Amino acid sequence: MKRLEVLPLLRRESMGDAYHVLTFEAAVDTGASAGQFVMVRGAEWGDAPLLPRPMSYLSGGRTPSILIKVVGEGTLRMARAEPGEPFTLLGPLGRPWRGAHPGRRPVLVAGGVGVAPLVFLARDMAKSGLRPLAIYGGRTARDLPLDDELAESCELVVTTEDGSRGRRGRVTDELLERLSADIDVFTCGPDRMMAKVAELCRERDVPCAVSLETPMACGYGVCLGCAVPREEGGYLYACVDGPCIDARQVSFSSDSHAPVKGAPRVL
Amino acid sequence: MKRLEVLPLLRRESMGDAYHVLTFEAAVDTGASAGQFVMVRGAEWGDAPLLPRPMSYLSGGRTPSILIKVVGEGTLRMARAEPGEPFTLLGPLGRPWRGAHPGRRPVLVAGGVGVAPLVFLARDMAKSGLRPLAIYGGRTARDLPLDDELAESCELVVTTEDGSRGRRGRVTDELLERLSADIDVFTCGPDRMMAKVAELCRERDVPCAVSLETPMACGYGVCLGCAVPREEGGYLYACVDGPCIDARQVSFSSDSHAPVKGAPRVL
Amino acid sequence: MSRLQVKIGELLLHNPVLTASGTFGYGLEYEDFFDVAELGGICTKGLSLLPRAGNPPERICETPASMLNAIGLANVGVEAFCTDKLPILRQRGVTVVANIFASSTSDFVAIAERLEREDGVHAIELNVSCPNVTHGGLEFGKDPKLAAQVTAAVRRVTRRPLWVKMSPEAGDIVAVARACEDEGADAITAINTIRGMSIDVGSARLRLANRTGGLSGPALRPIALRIVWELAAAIRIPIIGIGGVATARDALEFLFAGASAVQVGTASFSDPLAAKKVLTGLRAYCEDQDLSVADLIGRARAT
Amino acid sequence: MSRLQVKIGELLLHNPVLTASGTFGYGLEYEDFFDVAELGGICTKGLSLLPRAGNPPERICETPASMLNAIGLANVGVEAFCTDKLPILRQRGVTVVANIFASSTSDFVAIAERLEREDGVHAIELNVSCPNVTHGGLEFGKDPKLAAQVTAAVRRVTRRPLWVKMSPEAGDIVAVARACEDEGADAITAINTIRGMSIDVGSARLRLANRTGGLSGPALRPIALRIVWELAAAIRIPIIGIGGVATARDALEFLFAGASAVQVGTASFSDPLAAKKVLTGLRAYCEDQDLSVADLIGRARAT
Ligand SMILES: Cc1cc2nc3c(=O)[nH]c(=O)nc-3n(C[C@H](O)[C@H](O)[C@H](O)COP(=O)(O)OP(=O)(O)OC[C@H]3O[C@@H](n4cnc5c(N)ncnc54)[C@H](O)[C@@H]3O)c2cc1C
Ligand SMILES: Cc1cc2nc3c(=O)[nH]c(=O)nc-3n(C[C@H](O)[C@H](O)[C@H](O)COP(=O)(O)OP(=O)(O)OC[C@H]3O[C@@H](n4cnc5c(N)ncnc54)[C@H](O)[C@@H]3O)c2cc1C
Ligand SMILES: Cc1cc2nc3c(=O)[nH]c(=O)nc-3n(C[C@H](O)[C@H](O)[C@H](O)COP(=O)(O)O)c2cc1C
Ligand SMILES: Cc1cc2nc3c(=O)[nH]c(=O)nc-3n(C[C@H](O)[C@H](O)[C@H](O)COP(=O)(O)O)c2cc1C
Ligand code: FES
Ligand code: FES
Repeated sequence: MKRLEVLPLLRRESMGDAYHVLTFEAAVDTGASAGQFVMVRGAEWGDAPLLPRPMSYLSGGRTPSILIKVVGEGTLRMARAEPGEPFTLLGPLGRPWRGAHPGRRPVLVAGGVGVAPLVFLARDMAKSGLRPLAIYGGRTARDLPLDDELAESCELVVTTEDGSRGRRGRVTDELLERLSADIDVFTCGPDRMMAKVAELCRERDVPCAVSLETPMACGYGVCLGCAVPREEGGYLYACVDGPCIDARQVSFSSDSHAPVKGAPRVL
Repeated sequence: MKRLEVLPLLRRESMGDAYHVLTFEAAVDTGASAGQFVMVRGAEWGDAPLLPRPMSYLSGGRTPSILIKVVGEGTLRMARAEPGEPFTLLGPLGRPWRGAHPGRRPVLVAGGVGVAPLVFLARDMAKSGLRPLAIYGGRTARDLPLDDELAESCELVVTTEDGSRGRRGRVTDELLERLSADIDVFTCGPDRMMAKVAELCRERDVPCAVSLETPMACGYGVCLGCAVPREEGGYLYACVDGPCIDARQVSFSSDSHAPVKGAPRVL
Repeated sequence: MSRLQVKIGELLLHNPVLTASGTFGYGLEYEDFFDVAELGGICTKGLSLLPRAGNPPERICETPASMLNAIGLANVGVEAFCTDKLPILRQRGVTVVANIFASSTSDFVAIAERLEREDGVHAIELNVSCPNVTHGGLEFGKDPKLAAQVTAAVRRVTRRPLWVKMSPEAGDIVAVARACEDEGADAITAINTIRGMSIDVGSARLRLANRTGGLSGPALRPIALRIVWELAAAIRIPIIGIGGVATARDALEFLFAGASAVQVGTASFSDPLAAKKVLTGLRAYCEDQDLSVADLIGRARAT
Repeated sequence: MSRLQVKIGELLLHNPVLTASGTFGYGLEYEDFFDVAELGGICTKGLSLLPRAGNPPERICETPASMLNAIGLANVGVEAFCTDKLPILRQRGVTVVANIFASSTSDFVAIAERLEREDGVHAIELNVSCPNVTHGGLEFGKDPKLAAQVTAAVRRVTRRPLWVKMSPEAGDIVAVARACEDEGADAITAINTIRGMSIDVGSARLRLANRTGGLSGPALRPIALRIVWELAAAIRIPIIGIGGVATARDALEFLFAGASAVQVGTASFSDPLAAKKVLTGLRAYCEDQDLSVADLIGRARAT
């Protein structure tokens, strides 16, 4: 059951300027599963930024944590928060990752900050004796904040676009090489990356779960702001039909008007 | 000359929940005189609160300080600021207190947070060998944040409305008793208090300088928001004609439409 | 009559705090948070004759102290509402205001007729002011004649309390409200959103696929409050104030300006308990001041 | 032509960043901060035929991401402007746009005629959209006929570039702008403030003595941007975008929507260097992208 709580920030760990892990102190277990998300807002933000920000759980339990990437005003404030600062957390929300298909090797394909729900998943898998392959990519070596955490529970392959770490190129290049009929893909990252991963999997008939990211106002199905085109027509709502969902349900192509999500801010 | 600077908060001293002294660290001397003010805004406030807040200097020099009373969102944020937090300061602005009239005993009449520019003035006077009388009033004993500072350089008389410290009653009761032809009055506090002080002084032909408080947007004469009715008709602008001004120039009575300034917030 | 009760025409609300259409779903999504029946009422997501899928994404974006939305009136349709949602609301004792929308007068009438067959719809709110659809929408709400025509037509098919929701984009909003009053509206809801736009500078593209979206949230409050003030001087039927209400303080602003009740909208996104907190704060205020809500209405007009 | 230059009709501005009327005094108060001649131009406080004292206090209050003002067009009058302020501005090489206001067409003409005798007035901006005065003001700006009439009358007495400033409260703002264009306006400034209200809940009194005031600041930006977008599709003369511009990013939003220049208003209160910073940021953007301002205008319309 989702709960609304005001929780103090327990600690903030920076990974360079852009990435921070925020850990909160809860009174009771959050009950969050890997893939679910939480709406986060500073309890003292006043009128702006107005809306809470959706963030995937990096971990649940009594000390839930999130990984944030600074892209705008809301994440900037989170990146400046000091321990003790109160935050309003509404969660757990949305659908978690589905279970792994027995007999298939789980492959986690992560882009940048999309790694958070996959670290949570990898840890769960490790507990149940699985050792997934993780393909983790970013623009540069600095865009791979949780590589160590992935390495703990996965076989890790890293890619960077500028070649500053691991293989030069994209996660999809790596995936293409490793694509075989007996894998089971879970992916989270920029829209275009997920679209490409989904396409590759579909071609080979490999099961693929994606975690949708879209602007959200409420997080629990009332604003209808988080629409994502559905493959069979109409719309899915990322907050209640997702964020974790079978890639074949999603139409990744029709998003022609919208700004490119995750594009770096110029100014 | 007024300067716009981003300065880190050096320290914040609380006097109960409502009153705080904020001290900033400047690179050069502020050049502020007693009675002048500074427009203060958190450098990271974003879009709201939007406008900087006018605050009298409690002290100038290299470590300028202000005394704030929490009345709304802006002062609340100031009251929560931690050392190191950057603030934008624009000052010194406005007209300082005039010089004391030779041969007259300075009497400083302060209400609540209005004490700040009078402490600055009292310290200056003490340096030049004067020992003013200070009449300092508040609703309760908790509304007299800088009594010790006044006591250092003045003969101090305290009043509270509930009798919890000093004389029960108002500063004007005390002033009435001490009113003699050879005093020289400087006053800052709630509008109604200043109006009453001004009236008493006028009746006895005692010189009286007031420090005007009114909402301000710019602080340097362009928005024309800080109008105060002028005794001879038309308007004064508190930020450039004041804040410190001869009480006889001000018409204290015609402010019938405006909300009562300094009225406590209900919710 | 309890302190908090308020009459909107013939309809007695147990308190003046409602939730705004489109910001509270069908009222069933808040179970985990509080008992929705405690509120004065809820306005449903705008209901159309047939289900609507809504606009393509992006549908929302944040703006200073506000947000833009171009949902495009995605909704389950009046039929599904009556069969799937209303029975549960009825059973829980929720006061339901059905917000309805159509692109023709005859469709407005058809929706109202369908609702007429159901118990548990306490009032109908005509949305003649939605900025996010190509047909109908704003056009009805900007023109006194069209607004009056829709009001009159729906009035003929229902005896239920009839509220008409104003667009702030009408050149003469007082004329629109008066025209609706003359045709038998029981209350005026003010206001719906104002159209705005936002551009992502990085990609030089519009943030919303629909190009424009309706502005809501605290930024709208001063405008909404001014309009409520103007309407309160011009019409005799009650006004429901709406626009940026997030706290009891905001609700009091609207009551003092002349509104008889308020609706909480966007604030529910920042805090699902917002409406409940507004109610709690209002109750505390009334008890503290030993006043009833009726005493508060129009209080700032006297001074 | 440098990257930043932009033509507003016949007038060549060395960059597209101006300051908004009423938020920058007469341009002389910023000496301590920066060289005002660096800007594309400044719009003076609204000038009337005779000096005006303005409205009683309170004149301003803060609202969410915005403020309300009801200054009531306090100003020194056109005569004092010409004798006391203009000579200094001229000497410093500042590009001056004289914002003028009157409650009758003949007074508008009289002010324009007085300015005609002076050098150093680079354009005239007709404020037909001030919400804070009892006579004239908003009435001119809401009605295409009246706006056209004032434009035509002033057009006859001056060959100077003539800008007309739009009110967002016009029911049909496109019609107003077109009417002004038809009568020979050289540019449209969009937008002036929208009327709002605020109530002090503690005392149950209106915050502003004038009751209502004009809403300005970031909260207005999405609305202003939408109006600029609409106008850019409907008129051929250039548009000056205004409303909540505080950073180069905001200025780019307006340029991308179709504005040829922007004015920085309320932002100067939060930061007296705001206009200068917008200019610096814009220059950096153009250099970085190797584009000129002309390339930016209407950029979001293509996609
Ligand atoms: C289910 C879900 C889980 C998410 N998990 C994480 C996470 O674990 N870590 C993390 O850093 N981010 C995550 N995001 C994205 C995060 O919500 C946005 O980055 C954040 O809301 C931006 O807020 P801001 O105020 O900093 O930026 P804004 O100023 O609001 O926007 C900056 C940029 O981010 C884009 N943006 C805004 N909201 C979203 C959004 N909801 N999703 C994607 N892009 C958006 C805008 O279009 C704009 O380009 C998640 C989003 C969703 C929907
Ligand atoms: C020259 C000058 C010097 C001042 N010096 C001090 C000082 O040394 N210490 C101090 O605590 N305060 C001082 N003030 C008052 C201070 O500026 C306000 O209390 C502050 O702006 C309120 O901001 P807020 O966001 O907390 O409250 P808001 O939410 O903005 O307003 C809360 C209440 O304060 C009133 N208010 C708002 N602005 C002002 C204002 N400028 N003056 C008076 N009342 C206002 C409002 O009407 C409202 O009732 C001074 C004001 C002026 C003009
Ligand atoms: C996401 C969203 C959807 C909305 N949908 C509707 C609707 O279906 N019908 C309607 O009359 N108003 C709709 N509105 C307008 C609100 O009911 C309300 O009038 C407006 O948001 C202003 O109030 P607020 O500032 O409290 O949100 C919607 C608003 C939002 C934010
Ligand atoms: C204090 C104040 C005074 C103003 N005075 C005038 C004026 O005299 N003439 C005018 O045309 N506009 C006036 N305006 C409107 C601004 O020029 C501008 O159109 C409006 O504030 C929106 O821009 P902003 O959000 O950048 O402030 C005034 C605005 C403010 C805040
Ligand atoms: S975020 Fe509101 S419906 Fe999905
Ligand atoms: S505060 Fe702007 S003119 Fe005085």
